[in-house]
Amino acid sequence: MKTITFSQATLEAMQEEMARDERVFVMGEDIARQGGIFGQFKGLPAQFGTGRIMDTPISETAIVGACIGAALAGMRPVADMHFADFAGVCFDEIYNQMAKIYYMFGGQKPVSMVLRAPDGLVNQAAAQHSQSLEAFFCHIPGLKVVIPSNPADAKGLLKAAIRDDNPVIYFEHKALFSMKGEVPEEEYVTPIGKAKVVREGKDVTLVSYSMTMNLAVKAADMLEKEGISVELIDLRTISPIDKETILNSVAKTSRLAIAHEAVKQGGVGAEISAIVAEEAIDCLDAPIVRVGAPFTPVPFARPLEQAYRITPDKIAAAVRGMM
Amino acid sequence: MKTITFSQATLEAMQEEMARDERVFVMGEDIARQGGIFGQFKGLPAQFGTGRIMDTPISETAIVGACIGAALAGMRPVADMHFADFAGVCFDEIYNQMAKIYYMFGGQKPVSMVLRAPDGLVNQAAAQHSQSLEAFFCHIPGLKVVIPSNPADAKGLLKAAIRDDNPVIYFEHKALFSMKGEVPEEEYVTPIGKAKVVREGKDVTLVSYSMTMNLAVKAADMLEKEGISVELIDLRTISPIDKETILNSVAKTSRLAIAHEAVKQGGVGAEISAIVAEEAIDCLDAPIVRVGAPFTPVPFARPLEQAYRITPDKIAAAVRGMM
Amino acid sequence: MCAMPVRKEATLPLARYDKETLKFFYETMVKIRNFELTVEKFFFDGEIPGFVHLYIGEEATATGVMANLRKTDYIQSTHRGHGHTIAKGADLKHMMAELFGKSTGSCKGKGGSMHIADFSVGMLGANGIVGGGFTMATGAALAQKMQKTDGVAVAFFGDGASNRGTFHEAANMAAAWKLPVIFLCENNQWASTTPYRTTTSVDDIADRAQGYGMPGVIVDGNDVFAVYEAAKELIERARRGEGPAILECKTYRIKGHFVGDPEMYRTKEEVQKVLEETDPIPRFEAKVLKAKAMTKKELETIRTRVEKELAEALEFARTSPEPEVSALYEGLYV
Amino acid sequence: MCAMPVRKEATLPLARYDKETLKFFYETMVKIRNFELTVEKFFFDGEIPGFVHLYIGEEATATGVMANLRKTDYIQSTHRGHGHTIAKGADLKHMMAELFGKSTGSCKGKGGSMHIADFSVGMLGANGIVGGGFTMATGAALAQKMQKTDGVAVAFFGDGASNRGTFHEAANMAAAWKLPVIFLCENNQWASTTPYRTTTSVDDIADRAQGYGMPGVIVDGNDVFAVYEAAKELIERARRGEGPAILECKTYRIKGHFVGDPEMYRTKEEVQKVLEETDPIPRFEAKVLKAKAMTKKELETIRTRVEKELAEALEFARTSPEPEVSALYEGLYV
Ligand SMILES: Cc1ncc(C[n+]2csc(CCOP(=O)(O)OP(=O)(O)O)c2C)c(N)n1
Ligand SMILES: Cc1ncc(C[n+]2csc(CCOP(=O)(O)OP(=O)(O)O)c2C)c(N)n1
Ligand SMILES: [Mg+2]
Ligand SMILES: [Mg+2]
Repeated sequence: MKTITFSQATLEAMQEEMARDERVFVMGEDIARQGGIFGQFKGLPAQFGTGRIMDTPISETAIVGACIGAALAGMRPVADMHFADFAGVCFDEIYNQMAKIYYMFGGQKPVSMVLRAPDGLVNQAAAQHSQSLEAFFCHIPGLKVVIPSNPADAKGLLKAAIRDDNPVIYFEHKALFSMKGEVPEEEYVTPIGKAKVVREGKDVTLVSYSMTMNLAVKAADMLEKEGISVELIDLRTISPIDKETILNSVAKTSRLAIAHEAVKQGGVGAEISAIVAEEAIDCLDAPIVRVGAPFTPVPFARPLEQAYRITPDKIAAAVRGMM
Repeated sequence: MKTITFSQATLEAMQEEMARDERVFVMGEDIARQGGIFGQFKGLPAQFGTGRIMDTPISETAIVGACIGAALAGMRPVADMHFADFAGVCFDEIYNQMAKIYYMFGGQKPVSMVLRAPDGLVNQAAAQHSQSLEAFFCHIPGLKVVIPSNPADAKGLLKAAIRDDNPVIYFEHKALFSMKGEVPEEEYVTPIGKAKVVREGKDVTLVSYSMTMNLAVKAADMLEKEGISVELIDLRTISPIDKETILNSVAKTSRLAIAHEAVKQGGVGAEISAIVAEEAIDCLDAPIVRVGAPFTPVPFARPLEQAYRITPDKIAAAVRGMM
Repeated sequence: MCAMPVRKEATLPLARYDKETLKFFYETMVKIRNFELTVEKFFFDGEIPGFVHLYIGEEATATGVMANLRKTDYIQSTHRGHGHTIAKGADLKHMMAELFGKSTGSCKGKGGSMHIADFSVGMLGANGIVGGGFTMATGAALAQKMQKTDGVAVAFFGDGASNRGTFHEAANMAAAWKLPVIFLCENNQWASTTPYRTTTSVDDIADRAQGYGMPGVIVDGNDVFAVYEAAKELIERARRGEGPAILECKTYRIKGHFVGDPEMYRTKEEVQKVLEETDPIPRFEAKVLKAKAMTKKELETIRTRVEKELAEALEFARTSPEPEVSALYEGLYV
Repeated sequence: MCAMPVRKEATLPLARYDKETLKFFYETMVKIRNFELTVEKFFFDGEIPGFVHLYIGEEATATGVMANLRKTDYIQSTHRGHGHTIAKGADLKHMMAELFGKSTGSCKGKGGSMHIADFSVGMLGANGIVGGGFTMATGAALAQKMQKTDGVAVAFFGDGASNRGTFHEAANMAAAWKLPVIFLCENNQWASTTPYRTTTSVDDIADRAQGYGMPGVIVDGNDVFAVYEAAKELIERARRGEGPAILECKTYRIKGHFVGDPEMYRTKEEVQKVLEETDPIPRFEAKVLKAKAMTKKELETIRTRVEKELAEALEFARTSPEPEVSALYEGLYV
């Protein structure tokens, strides 16, 4: 094991996959000259050339559309969205083309590409640079959606995403890039579609992902001290959803809470809740509780952004309320 | 009461509101010369001039963006999306501008506009012309989302949407345009944010909206004959959600099913289910069941499209399974 | 830099065309025409469902362009995609079966007319989203450049589609990166119910080429020779690595926007007049016969062959089975 | 139609400028400059959070344009919006308070620098989405046309933003409908870390005007007189109902893309050289003093007034309260 940042972990994934497969290339805004706004592409142009790490025009529809076309013509593109918030600019390309081409054309050729989307709250970036939009993508058949919470998964899931023949949306929380964590020395991939039981527990299942997973861990620590034993699940992939891991856990704990940074209404938590309410309601000894952002755009001012944020306290309070 | 089609009902709403308020105008593709692909704008150009019913270029980002700008400059625009499927083209305008401007700018001016979006399955129109995408919009703070199931609500909700100072997304199912129904002679609006108990019942609450609501009625008829008494709720507005009506009903029936045409994963049904699992789980005597489309794009071939569709049989079977 | 878009006519003497090319022109145009007429009939008979947009009257454009392409070149088509698909060399049987929604269709019945595609001949798909193809063609061209082939990609688009933002983003990217992509405008005067000049701010779409520093060329899109020659020049230029271009083919949409269109926005007479004056097929026949470049007999042989092929395709489509319901759940992921 | 974009210089003799206009020029440019320097300082001090993009070096553009606008005209700004907001006449106190995230800010602290807006002076908002403003400005212009005013709307945009599809859709719609909107390009040579010519396929953004049949004009964006005169002509033309235009102002982004940008993509020397050669404020001073159009004293009086106003704004911002947490839940719907 070695200890590296989340940003470095994604960088290693890119290096290894680009070295392994010369069809892999990246396009995005301000990634070559600068190395990416979070350093996540640093050094790649020197290693692979600006022919494979390409600075694009400010043209998100062309970035995604061109990646789809390049994939159909035999390449394995990685598109960088710069900020996940900009996905709306190319949303037609994402759900009407990228996601549908394989099925709609009867399986002639998959769209083997990855869309990297740095998301989430950081540094009071306000309404248009702070969003967690992953729920949109979970409602789109044909996409796979992964969303790591730590450096090890960041590397393993990015490698898996690049190798996957299907289009994969890779969310990477902006506040995670500087997070350090242990990453195996040897080569590995993290399987897409498999959640991870991060900590076993018996009183309540707490499901989360991305940045919020780390807050959930803190909440679980707090609860543990109060005698509440929390089983922690990191979804890692949010489409397709690993129902089995969730249902197994709920069968054991009889309680379910879900926490994410996105607004609660229509969030991924709703789907997880609905799956359990549909398939395992008899197991439940308490309401299913969701912790998500209030239903507003992300406000700029510090106290408002603070109040908007999910915190370990909020998660812990929600779980406490279920006992 | 008079009996008119859904299409005529929307036409009356437009006529009345355009006559009442000269700031109201419409822009969209092929609406003036042709009267709209479902006849929903027929006669309006003659009555109000092509200065207020405007055929646009094929430029959905400009249509929605220009409507936002016009609203900020004091008009009350109605944008026609032609097919809801195209909303991806202007999705950034929808969630980063239209939905956020009022909040993000501290309430300086609301974006008083309506986006009309004909959606749903009709005539084997296939993957890119058949979608039900309403769930996306329910996850966007700042929008109101209405979705009538019959001519009377179509008229009343469209009038309410045009009068509402907030941005409203108005989904109108393509297969409903030719549906006939009773509509009051006198002037009325249907309040946004209020669901309707369409039929009282005691064994199970069945929540639906749009086209599927009509299938739910048929399913309820079938179930009634089998001795299952169904309380039917037509949501009509899907954001903000009328929790109260749903929770009151579930408190009475102890069972909840939700049916919609959109894919089940991440659909509006998930949110309804999650609300009840969170706030009223103790009332429940059965799992919460969702009926929604399989997780695939809409296929073209008749037998596949048939299998894809929600039907009264499917809804009834789902409800039967809960008893 | 300010370059007027160039108007080009066919200048190559007919004698310089080899027989294979002339045969390809005629066979392809007749194949498209007859295919479309068959589709129209079976749509009205209720056997072909969905949204269907016919290419009748525009055959010279797809044909003249595609005569310059290899199987390994790519095209991105539009909602009006049958002509492109046929001209690119797709098998009629699987095409027709697709339109009928049969399991033997090129998309296994999942796509239909608006989503016809045949990757085996480099036809990367029709599109229900107007303007959806620009950026994908640009990406296919980028791939070819990265793969160091001299392949090209062609993005077909209508006059109406030229107002989508995707046009702009793709054109700029292609020009900035000198990608081998041709933006092929089929200006058929109409975008659905809208005469294109009412919503498009320039007389010629090719005017827009200047805004990207690429050549813009205008031809009579109903003259297969003119299309062929202009496309040849621009495609060869692209193959040499000299970058993208816009080729605008002026043509006319003879049929309604979609099959079943009541066409209340124009008169039958207007259309009839255009057809009589510009129909690319009689024009071709007259020209080659006059120049004695082909004989009546040769033309007839081709027509007979096309009819046979089409009859077989129709038979194949009609007798093929519909997909099993299980197919609904298959093929979402690899 | 093929019209080269026109390059224009300032031609009006200084004597033809009234004193009020000259004062507006100087006061506005100095106000922007000092405001930005203050913001930079308080960002580094940790009092101003978020993403902040400075307008330093580009003052002449906003100033020259806005001198032609009325309070009732609209502008759509960019992520680099302070200069536009100040020049359009916004109150510095509420602006500064917004940047500090205070409840007294023009957006009640909910927007911040990237979402500064002041509808009371027709400033319809900065935008975190590059290219987000084109279509909204077009809509504001449409409204003015429908309301039969002779008002205009100006969409500010960067060289980088010119490659967004929204530019194309808005330009075409505005031209097709002859709307009173000016597309105002601030070509400051850089789009974040990218020299604009590497991702933009033309030398001059104004070249793109031809593709919409509208005038395209290029001026030295660091010469407030040149900007003023060119903008005047195009804005008056728009007021007369003659339609939209593109005005490209060549300028330079003196500071990093955002405050805190390490600027590894260019040298300090390069920037210093440009600043010395083009800084619009000393250029203005030299010109008016030489022509004796203004006195040193007058300039000094203005600078003093600006400093006072700014000091007050700063004091107001710093002493204003942060929003109450309850404000989070307010103001989503009317
Ligand atoms: C993004 C999008 N907007 C609108 C439509 C509806 N639509 C389908 S075809 C068409 C007209 C297209 O005109 P043009 O590009 O000239 O092609 P043509 O039909 O003339 O071949 C329209 C508006 C669509 N399918 N996609
Ligand atoms: C749609 C979108 N894409 C990308 C970005 C990230 N971004 C912010 S500013 C910028 C560069 C803008 O360059 P330009 O338009 O020239 O304006 P300038 O910063 O030079 O004033 C980029 C890429 C964004 N905010 N929005
Ligand atoms: Mg057309
Ligand atoms: Mg710039």
